[in-house]
Amino acid sequence: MSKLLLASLTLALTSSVAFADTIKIGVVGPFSGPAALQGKNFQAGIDAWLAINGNTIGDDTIEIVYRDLPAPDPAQSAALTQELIVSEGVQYLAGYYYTPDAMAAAPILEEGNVPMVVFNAATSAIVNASPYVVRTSFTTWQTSTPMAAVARERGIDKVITVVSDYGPGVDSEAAFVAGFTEAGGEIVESVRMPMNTNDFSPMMQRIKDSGAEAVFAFLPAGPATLGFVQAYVENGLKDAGVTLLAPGDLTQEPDLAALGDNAVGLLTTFHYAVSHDSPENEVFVEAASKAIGSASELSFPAVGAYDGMYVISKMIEATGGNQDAAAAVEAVKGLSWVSPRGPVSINPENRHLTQNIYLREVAQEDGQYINREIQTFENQGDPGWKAP
Amino acid sequence: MSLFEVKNLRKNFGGLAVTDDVSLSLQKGDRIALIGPNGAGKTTFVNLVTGHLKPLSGTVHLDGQNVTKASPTQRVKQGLVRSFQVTRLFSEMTPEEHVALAILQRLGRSGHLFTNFKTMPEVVEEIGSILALLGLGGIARTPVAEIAYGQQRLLEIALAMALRPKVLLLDEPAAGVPSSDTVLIERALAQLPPGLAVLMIEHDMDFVFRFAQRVVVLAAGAIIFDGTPAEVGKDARVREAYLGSYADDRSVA
Amino acid sequence: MSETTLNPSASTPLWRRSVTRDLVAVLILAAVAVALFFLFPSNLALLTRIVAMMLLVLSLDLVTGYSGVATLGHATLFGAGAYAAGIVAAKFGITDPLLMLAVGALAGAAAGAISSLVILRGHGLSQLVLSIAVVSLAHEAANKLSGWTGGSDGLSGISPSALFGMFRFDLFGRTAFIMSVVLLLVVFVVLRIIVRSPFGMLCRGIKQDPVRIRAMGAPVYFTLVKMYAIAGAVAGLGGALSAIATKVVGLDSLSFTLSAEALVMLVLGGTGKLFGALVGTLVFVWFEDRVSAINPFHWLTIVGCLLVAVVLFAPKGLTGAAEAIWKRMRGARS
Amino acid sequence: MQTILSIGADALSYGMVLFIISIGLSVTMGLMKVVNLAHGAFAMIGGYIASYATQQMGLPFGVAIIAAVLGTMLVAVPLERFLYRRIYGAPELTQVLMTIGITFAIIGIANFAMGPTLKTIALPSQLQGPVDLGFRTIAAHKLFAAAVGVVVAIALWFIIERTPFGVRLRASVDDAAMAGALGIRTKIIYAVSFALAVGLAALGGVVGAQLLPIEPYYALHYMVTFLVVVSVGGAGSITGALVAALLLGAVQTTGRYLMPEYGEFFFYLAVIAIVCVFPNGLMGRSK
Repeated sequence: MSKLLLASLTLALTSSVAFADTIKIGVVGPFSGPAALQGKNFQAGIDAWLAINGNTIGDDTIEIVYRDLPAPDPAQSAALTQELIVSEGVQYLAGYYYTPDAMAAAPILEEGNVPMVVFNAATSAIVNASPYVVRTSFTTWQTSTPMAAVARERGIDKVITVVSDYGPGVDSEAAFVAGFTEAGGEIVESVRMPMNTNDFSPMMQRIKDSGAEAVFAFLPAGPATLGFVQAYVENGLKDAGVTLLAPGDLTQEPDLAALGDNAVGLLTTFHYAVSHDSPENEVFVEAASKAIGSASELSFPAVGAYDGMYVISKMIEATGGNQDAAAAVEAVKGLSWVSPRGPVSINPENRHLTQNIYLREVAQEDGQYINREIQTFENQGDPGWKAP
Repeated sequence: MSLFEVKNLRKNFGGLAVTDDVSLSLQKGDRIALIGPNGAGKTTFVNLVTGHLKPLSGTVHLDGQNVTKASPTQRVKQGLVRSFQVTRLFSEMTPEEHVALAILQRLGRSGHLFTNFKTMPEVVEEIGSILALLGLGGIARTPVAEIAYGQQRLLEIALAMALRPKVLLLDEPAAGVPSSDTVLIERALAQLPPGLAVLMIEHDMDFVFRFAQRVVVLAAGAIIFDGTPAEVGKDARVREAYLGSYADDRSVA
Repeated sequence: MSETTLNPSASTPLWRRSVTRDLVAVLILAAVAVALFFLFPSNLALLTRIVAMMLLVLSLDLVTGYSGVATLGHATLFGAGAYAAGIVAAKFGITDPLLMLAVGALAGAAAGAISSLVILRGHGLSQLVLSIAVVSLAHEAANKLSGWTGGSDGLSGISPSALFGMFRFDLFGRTAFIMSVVLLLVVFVVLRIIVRSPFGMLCRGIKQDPVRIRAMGAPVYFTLVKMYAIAGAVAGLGGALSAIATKVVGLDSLSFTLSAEALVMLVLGGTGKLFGALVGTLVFVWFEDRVSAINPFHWLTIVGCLLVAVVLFAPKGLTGAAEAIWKRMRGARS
Repeated sequence: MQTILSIGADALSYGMVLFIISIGLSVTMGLMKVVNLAHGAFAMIGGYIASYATQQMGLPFGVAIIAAVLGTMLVAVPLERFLYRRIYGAPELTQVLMTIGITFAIIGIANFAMGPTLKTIALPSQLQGPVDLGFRTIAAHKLFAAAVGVVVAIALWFIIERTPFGVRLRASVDDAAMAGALGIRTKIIYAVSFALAVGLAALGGVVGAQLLPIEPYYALHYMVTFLVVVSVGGAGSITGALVAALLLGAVQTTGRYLMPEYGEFFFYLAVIAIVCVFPNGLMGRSK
């Protein structure tokens, strides 16, 4: 025990004084636990950026300090964040996969004089928690809203919504319902499913009974999507012509192999597809695939991390390596660049990305399942954000 | 009015009558032995009158009050206390703590949160005197798991005494004790307050003869004999009940 | 027959001896806390989180270690305290930290008493399952009532005011840590008194043989409900402390996972001993934190192996093993 | 009517899946008196083996099932010999600590060895796609799971009640010392029953993988489900586990259809109600 304490103490001391012109970036994410894949993608995005751009900005060297937060746990998030600021002396905070974890870190930023770049957490209100929060991912509102237009364009009048019963699911439902009814469609029913649902057959029965022409679904990326898509096919909904519409969480690339043929033809809206056709993305995918080890594990959090690193590098340039959170955040407001996902810019009002949202169709190409982009909704802001 | 009165108690398990119209009364100071062959329903009888089982019909009166519907704990509070055939003690606690718990319970202090019996002189004194009376003073602070079985049986009696009952039901107090140590149990029982009414279930007939003024015999759930120890051996029905079940039992003449 | 151990005049020193022991225990804890404060000035948030967990594990020790109730749902009480303190602060503007602690304790006590009515209906395995059902229901309810609790996004907007109007909850977490240590010491002393009180003895008796307790005329069910309420207050304090220090309350504070972790920490430290709860929590959380910082990708395997090793080599927990070693050393010397 | 039949079919098939993955745990908990929280971990190992066999090695599904069952048993033998044997008869809390530790370790290793992504088991074409029941279609693999469940229930009942091994097992469990005195080698009996339970876990993991997909946290995600089914049914009772699985499957399926928002409430309230009325489980022997 005492040895352990001693070891960590020496670690803490040496790391805070030894490198004077090193700028540390603390990254908090799920590197173990059920969402370890997303944490790996954070790391892949960061490593890809470092591999392409090098780890120096001006005369400053960047050093990444990882902290593991396997599940939503605000108390642990606050402890890790505080430790990163106080003991590791990080100048920038980044990562944060789950909303409550980002919320718990936000109150410390101002006093710590540290900006936070959110790589994933997708609830609109996070940017309101502190003026030092910048987000390079997406919000559930942002990715769900365009689907309403897609549905109307395809002549769908009646839709049933089926979402996982938690924050993002509720956001997604609200976004779609708002967009769809405004466009003149009818929501015949809105169903929320418990998070740990594993047999979706009764849900499919309900969808059938509702008489809807399409179903709008939100499930978090991961194990449940498999059962959902399978049940959709096995219960004959696909054959009956009931269209399945969903934000891209349902068909994230690493899950596609498991979903298999059942998923082919599914329509999803999202901010990024690994198969996006652009020179920027080609460079990114090559570097990130190398970083993560296997291209099939690459997913959307990687691009959030990659763009996040770009934003942090701009912050470091603007402040000349000095710790000045206010100036750093001010410098990137309105910043625009071409990301692997397409052209993006930071909305100065809410420090969130304005970006393209793509309609994609799951397809098979060279033996691989991909999300093929078939339509673009340009320059989408966050419709879910309300000024505080 | 008797101190303790059981009237027409009945209980069936399945279709079998395990307690069949039993009536029994105890007066202050009585020393009664309840005997009967294995399976006669003695322990069931104790469980019925102490409220651990619900009777089919019949009443139980304690000190003039009808307690037939009362819970086991209410009966204890009103002065009806039992001991167990197989020792039931708290293996990690000491005899001192056992007796303390019983005394505190009697005094209505067992729910107190911010006191300690060691700061109550009267309780400490009573613990000391009870344990001394039963010869357990030397092991007062030894966990029960580490003391001899005979001493555990004595502690059962100590607990009963600490509750200061009016009526005490002893379920084979000497069961499992080596015969050389039975004398210790007997000596302890002799220390019970004279006004207390005691009903003892026991197999050892020598013990019964020395202890009881009156013997009640239970067979197949019904009372078949109620009289003095001297008469019991001569009763034809008792002989039949015992010989029928275990013919070679040495204790019944 | 010896009269020496049990005459009334000897009882006063005995009682004094236990007070002395309490004082020593408190001094040791305080010394450890002060040492940690100066050794790890930058890890105070983690240490505060450990103290909050300690309150949860102490509370679990009261019902499991002292009263023999098997539960995998103890986070219900912790979460009740955390959400109650968080809601009064975020929605009703009651931001005084001491008031928040009081609210947390009350809510925890109420949750304890209510949940015990269900959990005490079972024994052994069925009790475990009932406790899991209770914590799952509480978790679902908190998820459903997102208007009050923030649902899965967590309850944010908690900004506790300065302690006594003077000490702000700062970035370094000094105020939160000192407050939590003082709270822990107070709770620890009170619990030491309670577990030795007649009531505490009654609970230990119930753990070993409820039938005998009934035969003494003491109520088993009511006693356990009361113990649950006390345990609830302790866990509720832990929850409120966590809400004050973190400023966000998440659904994890009301989860099966947290309940199971608390049980693991308790068994690791040793059940039925207040020190066991403290040691188990400190060692487990610290170990987890260090291992996951050194290798965030594979620490779970290492933690798993630690647990197996504890069962094999220290089946009575760390404090049980320490006691055994201490006894053997004393035995060897004499 | 159509709807009721349809929900009934879903409930039945879901209940059978629950049964087939929980029954092994009922053996360990009821007959061997070990609270084995690592049961799900063994089911997961079975799933991984079957997935590897069908996807990577291209073996047929039937071979994969056998490989999964035998392979998982092989993993379990040393665990039984060196770890589980130490906790037979230990207090519940000790068993909980040890088996949670084993679960953690297995999860960590699975994450390292197989990666964090979902793994699927390739089904033969006969088990893919829907089967027409007349009033509705149902997935063929669900019917298969139900059929396997029935076979397992009958086989297990036969082994425990009708074979010499079953007699010895029950004797060892009731009174190990006496069984030992009668010449029964209780250590071997325990090892064999443990292997049997683990084999059942692996079988359940494979057959149920379409509903409970294989990924590293499988072992933790469904731990509660298994525990609940076994204790509601009564540990050690085959019929009990069957009835509990079907009942809980029905409650959950109906709840999900009628009021999905409150589906979990129904489930846990049903559990509380059943356990309060039957503290030893529906078919459990009272202690």
